[in-house]
Amino acid sequence: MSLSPNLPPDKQREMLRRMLTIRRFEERASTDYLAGKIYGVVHCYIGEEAVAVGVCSALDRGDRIISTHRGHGHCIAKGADLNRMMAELYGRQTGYCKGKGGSMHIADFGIGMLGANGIVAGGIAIVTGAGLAAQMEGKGGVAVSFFGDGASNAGPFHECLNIAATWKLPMLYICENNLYAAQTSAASTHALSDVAARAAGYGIPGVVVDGNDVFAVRQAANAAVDRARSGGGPSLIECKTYRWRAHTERRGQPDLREAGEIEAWKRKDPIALLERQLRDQGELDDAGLQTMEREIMTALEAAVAFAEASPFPLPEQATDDVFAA
Amino acid sequence: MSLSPNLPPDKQREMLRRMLTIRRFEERASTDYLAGKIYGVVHCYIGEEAVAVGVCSALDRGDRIISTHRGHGHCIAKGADLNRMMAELYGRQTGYCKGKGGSMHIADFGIGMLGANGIVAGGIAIVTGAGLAAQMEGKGGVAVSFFGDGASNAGPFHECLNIAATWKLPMLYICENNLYAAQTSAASTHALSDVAARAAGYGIPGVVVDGNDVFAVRQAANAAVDRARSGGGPSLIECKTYRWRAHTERRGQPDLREAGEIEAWKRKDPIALLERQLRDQGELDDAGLQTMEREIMTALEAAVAFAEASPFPLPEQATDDVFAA
Amino acid sequence: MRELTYNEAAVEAVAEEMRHDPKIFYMSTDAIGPLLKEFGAERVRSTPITEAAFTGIAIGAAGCGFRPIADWRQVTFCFVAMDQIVNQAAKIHYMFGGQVTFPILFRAAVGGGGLVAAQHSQSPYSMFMNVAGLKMFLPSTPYDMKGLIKTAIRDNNPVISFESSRLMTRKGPVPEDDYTIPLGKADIKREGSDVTVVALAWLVHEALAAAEQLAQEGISVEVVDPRTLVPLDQQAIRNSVQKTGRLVIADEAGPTAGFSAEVAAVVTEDPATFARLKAPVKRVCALQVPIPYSPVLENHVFPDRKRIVDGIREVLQERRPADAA
Amino acid sequence: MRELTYNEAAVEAVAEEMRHDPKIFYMSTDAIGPLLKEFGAERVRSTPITEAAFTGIAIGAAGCGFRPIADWRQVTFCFVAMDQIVNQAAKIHYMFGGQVTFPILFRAAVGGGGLVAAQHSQSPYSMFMNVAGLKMFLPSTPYDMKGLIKTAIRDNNPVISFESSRLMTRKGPVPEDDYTIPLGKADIKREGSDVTVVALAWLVHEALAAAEQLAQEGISVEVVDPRTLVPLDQQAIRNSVQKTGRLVIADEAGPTAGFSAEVAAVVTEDPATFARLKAPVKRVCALQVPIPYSPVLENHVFPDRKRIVDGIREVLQERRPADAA
Ligand SMILES: Cc1ncc(C[n+]2csc(CCOP(=O)(O)OP(=O)(O)O)c2C)c(N)n1
Ligand SMILES: Cc1ncc(C[n+]2csc(CCOP(=O)(O)OP(=O)(O)O)c2C)c(N)n1
Ligand SMILES: [Mg+2]
Ligand SMILES: [Mg+2]
Repeated sequence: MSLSPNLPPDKQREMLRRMLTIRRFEERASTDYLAGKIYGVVHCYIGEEAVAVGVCSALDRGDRIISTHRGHGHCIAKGADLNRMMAELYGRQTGYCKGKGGSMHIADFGIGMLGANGIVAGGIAIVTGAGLAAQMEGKGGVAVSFFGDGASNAGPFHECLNIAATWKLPMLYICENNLYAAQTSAASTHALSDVAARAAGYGIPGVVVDGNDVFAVRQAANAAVDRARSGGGPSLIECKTYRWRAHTERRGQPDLREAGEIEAWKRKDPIALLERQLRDQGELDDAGLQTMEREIMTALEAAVAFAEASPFPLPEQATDDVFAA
Repeated sequence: MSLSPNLPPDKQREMLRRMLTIRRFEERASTDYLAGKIYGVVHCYIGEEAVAVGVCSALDRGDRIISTHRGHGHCIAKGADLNRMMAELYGRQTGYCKGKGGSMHIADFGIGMLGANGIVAGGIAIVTGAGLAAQMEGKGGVAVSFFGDGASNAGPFHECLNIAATWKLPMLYICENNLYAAQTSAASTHALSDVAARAAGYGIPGVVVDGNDVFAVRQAANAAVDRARSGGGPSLIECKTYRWRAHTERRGQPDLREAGEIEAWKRKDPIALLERQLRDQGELDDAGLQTMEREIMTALEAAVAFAEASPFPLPEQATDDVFAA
Repeated sequence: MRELTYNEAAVEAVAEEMRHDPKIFYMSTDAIGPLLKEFGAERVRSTPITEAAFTGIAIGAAGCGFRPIADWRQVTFCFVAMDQIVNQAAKIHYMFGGQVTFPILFRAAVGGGGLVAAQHSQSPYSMFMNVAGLKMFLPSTPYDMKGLIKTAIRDNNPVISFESSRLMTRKGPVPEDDYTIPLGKADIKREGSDVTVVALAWLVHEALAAAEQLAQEGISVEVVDPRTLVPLDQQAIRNSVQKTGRLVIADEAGPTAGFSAEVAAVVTEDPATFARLKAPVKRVCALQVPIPYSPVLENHVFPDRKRIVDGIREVLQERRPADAA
Repeated sequence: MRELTYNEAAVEAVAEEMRHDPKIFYMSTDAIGPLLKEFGAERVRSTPITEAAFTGIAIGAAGCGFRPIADWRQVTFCFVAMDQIVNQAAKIHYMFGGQVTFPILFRAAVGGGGLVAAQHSQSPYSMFMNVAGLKMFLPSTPYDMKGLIKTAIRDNNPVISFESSRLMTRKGPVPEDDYTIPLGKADIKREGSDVTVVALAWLVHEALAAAEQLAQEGISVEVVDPRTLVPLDQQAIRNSVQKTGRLVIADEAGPTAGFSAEVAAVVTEDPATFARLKAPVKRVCALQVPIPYSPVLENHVFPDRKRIVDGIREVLQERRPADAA
């Protein structure tokens, strides 16, 4: 695992807390989904927590990110409110989207989270617009596009990397290469195994990092953020990682991946990795971890309680918000 | 200029003839357009003749190509009939498209010319389908996508290069980098000046050639064709060239390019270059050239006469061909 | 008779046609399990997530003699391919003067009911109806599905199979023998004399339920299922309205410029039908909003048997005044 | 009053708004000369040929507080951006529960008349009307153009300015002072009592010519120009038809699921209007074909004053029979 030079222990523990929060949040979301309290479709990020948390730890509050259909991790990493997230999953009025969006569309513009997006590669151009906005605002902000290995084959990836490189936009393009797009392996859809190799075509840095090593991710993100803030333009960072669960939480959904492969990646658990490092450094002990777990579970229970206590939208509210005033 | 090893003089002269035919055809098309006999919009290829002819000289009749909005050159290089081309420009029943297409949509599937296309980058995926067809047919055919520097920034370029590389399709992607997309310079829209650099992201060969040197183009195309026919997959060839005329023949259309730049490129005239080489090799003399010019002009006059003598479509034919039987 | 689900009927139709015609191959982002198993990865292709590219590839392969099937899955995913659909597939046969045919089957799931929100729930078929050069259908039963898909695969044009998400797992009788249903032929799903309900897909079943309920009050409802959207069986609709004098159109899409508007126009522009129309036309459609996530909201947006009953009562109350002239 | 062309009126409106609001910036594939000159390359951007990307960039920048204008030029070019338009721009405000606004002006030239064939001639506005969440208009005069564009730029939603290719150079009076025209308000371009013609753009002028001609025969034609397509001024249309009892709809688009179908439905589903409708509704539209190149064919496809006159005569002949009940 990468070292974490100059990173205060508090900050390191906060990273662990966020990663654990993502995991516990989604474990609960999955349970509640299967119990019929959450609807539609839920895509879990479990196993990939180090990517969102590592990148977002390098950002300021005013920086902006966009997510994918697999959005809970990015929301939590950027500091979203668990209550309003859970309420959205529960389809309630108090949810981030007033119950209109659900899991695939949670957004919090107040913290610079420009939304999960149900269309593969659908957010890449939008957040590139946030990068252009940051450049025009001239306050040193950056914008971050999270997207999958699957999305990296789609047109917008190419169009936007070229534009960002040409216009020197303060952008980070973070490819979460979890080796699969739904049931289809990246090996069967990518000419090369490294998406990062494509950066060369636009004259921008393209690096591959261990996406389960939160400090490695953070370090790569820090370098890219520095570059972006100082006018150097965009970077492409490919984080090799893996999702532990099936593509979606649908009951009976087959998972065509090999059990051995899944197990091998579980042994590279990004959370266990960070935990171990913090313990080795003497910055975390059993008691500290238990407290953290307890606090997270308390917050999560509170979020569920908030969601359950919140009213459903009124039917007539279906016609609100089609147009802004 | 590149040498032309093992290329019989007849074949070399035939290449010159095709290049000259393209130029004379378009000079006439431009004149007739300004005289109101040809309608809509006409994009001339003059100055870029070596690209279409160099590439097509490396192909067999059964190989397939697709073109852009600037399509006359590719048609003639692949062996299209001047009469039916001119009749199409004249909007006549006897035209390649029965008068339904015009300059931007000339196609001749019989000779493997899958059409000019009015949408920038619109043909790249279609001809990649022809590449897949060739692969499935298993007869060693190849397919060629011609497209501009402007098109190389569009999504389909990326999507198709990756698919072709992954599926090892027998494809040539020929970027005609004439430094401009309409009024906009490639320098202002491309992060790097070489489109060929993007090939590395897909693990395929990407080469830059002098697009005004027909033998250099041919040589690069030959290598790519060999590779494609033997199952090696696609190649990207970037031909640096220049269009002499404005983006379209529209009267009063401004040309924002510097006069000096245009003049410098005219001095690199691909036809003059080839002429000189053939003369130097003793394979062409004044008489031979005059004969060639005369034959071309005769064929062209015949094409115009054919077009003028051909009937316009009947109004009711506007409703034919919406659906095939 | 043996029963199949709506989805199974579609897959069976495809498989039967693939057995007979080696020119048929299938593309989608995740290969369809049973087809992959029977026909292998060459004929049943998992594509990268590039709906634009593989739609174009289908067009090109079709133009070279193949009969591709391109499955977009959710209809919302095909908007990234809209240029290839609207500018290429729909126009290419016409604008090339009918030189070659482009036999392609496109498949797309439409509608709501899954609580998957706006980016995964839409019924935009009228957007495609507006484009000249595309045929399309939307079956309401497994029987119609199989017969229409088989016809579409044998058709020499691009044909879109819109398929109702709500009906995917609904069962119905499907003969084992080879049968086809012609495009452009409506099916009277129930005969009646007081009012015509023209309904699509899931709403055919809701209309039948409404008819059953109203029958108990002595109201006789005719349910017309157009099945094909282009070409639309205008005559069957007009005949029914001429008989009943009253028209309700039930559609899971929003009304604006929708299928329902077209049916209203088809009926009211026809003098013979207009002459017999006793009451205003009534559209029973989804609300004109993006589809929201929360069940309370989604339910409120979509029409159902109750709203059809209300619509029928409304047109039964309205009486045409004596000629105002 | 001073006269401007339709196109000049649009550019003037944009320039005036840009002077007042520094948050407005402009993107198109070739920068608009006069705007570039006045506002510089940072606010008036030449983009790579990436309508999908720069549409998305507009959305993202809008969500971050800017007011972008994205000019697609020909409407056919925007189909490559259709995902960003339909799945993102139209839905994003709603599906995020109205968190922030997305003020964007899109511009697109529509229609035929230029003999530029199917890929450069289309009037697909009804495809966009069908999508909930987009406002749009289509002016018929320079005066309306300027007033509507200014309103649209100040609107907090995505608004599409459809602009008639045929009218670009047509002149008309345009006040120099700052005025706006509200979205959703039709304009009665000529009052009359025997028949209502609802017409769009160029066909407003054709309808006025038809009205003039018929006036000499004592036939009084009312010409209603909706101007805005969404929201549509249904009341103005219904009021006019209630007065005249007869309706012709003139549109340069094909009829199927078109604007004309929507108007027919709006009129015939309204009991008060239906009660006064004396004759079948008549759609005078383009033929339902891709637009052909040859002048003979193109002319035949489009409606004009003569066909409007014929349509008016037709609905004047038809008389509503006494109530058939
Ligand atoms: C344009 C489009 N095509 C297809 C889909 C269906 N789909 C949803 S997620 C997904 C796989 C995405 O893979 P990747 O980008 O690697 O992200 P991951 O799920 O692995 O995080 C697919 C095909 C979609 N949402 N959008
Ligand atoms: C999708 C799309 N956007 C814009 C246009 C308008 N357009 C036609 S040609 C052209 C420039 C194309 O440049 P390039 O690809 O370099 O080809 P060249 O004209 O230089 O041969 C543009 C912008 C179009 N036809 N299609
Ligand atoms: Mg993935
Ligand atoms: Mg160019």
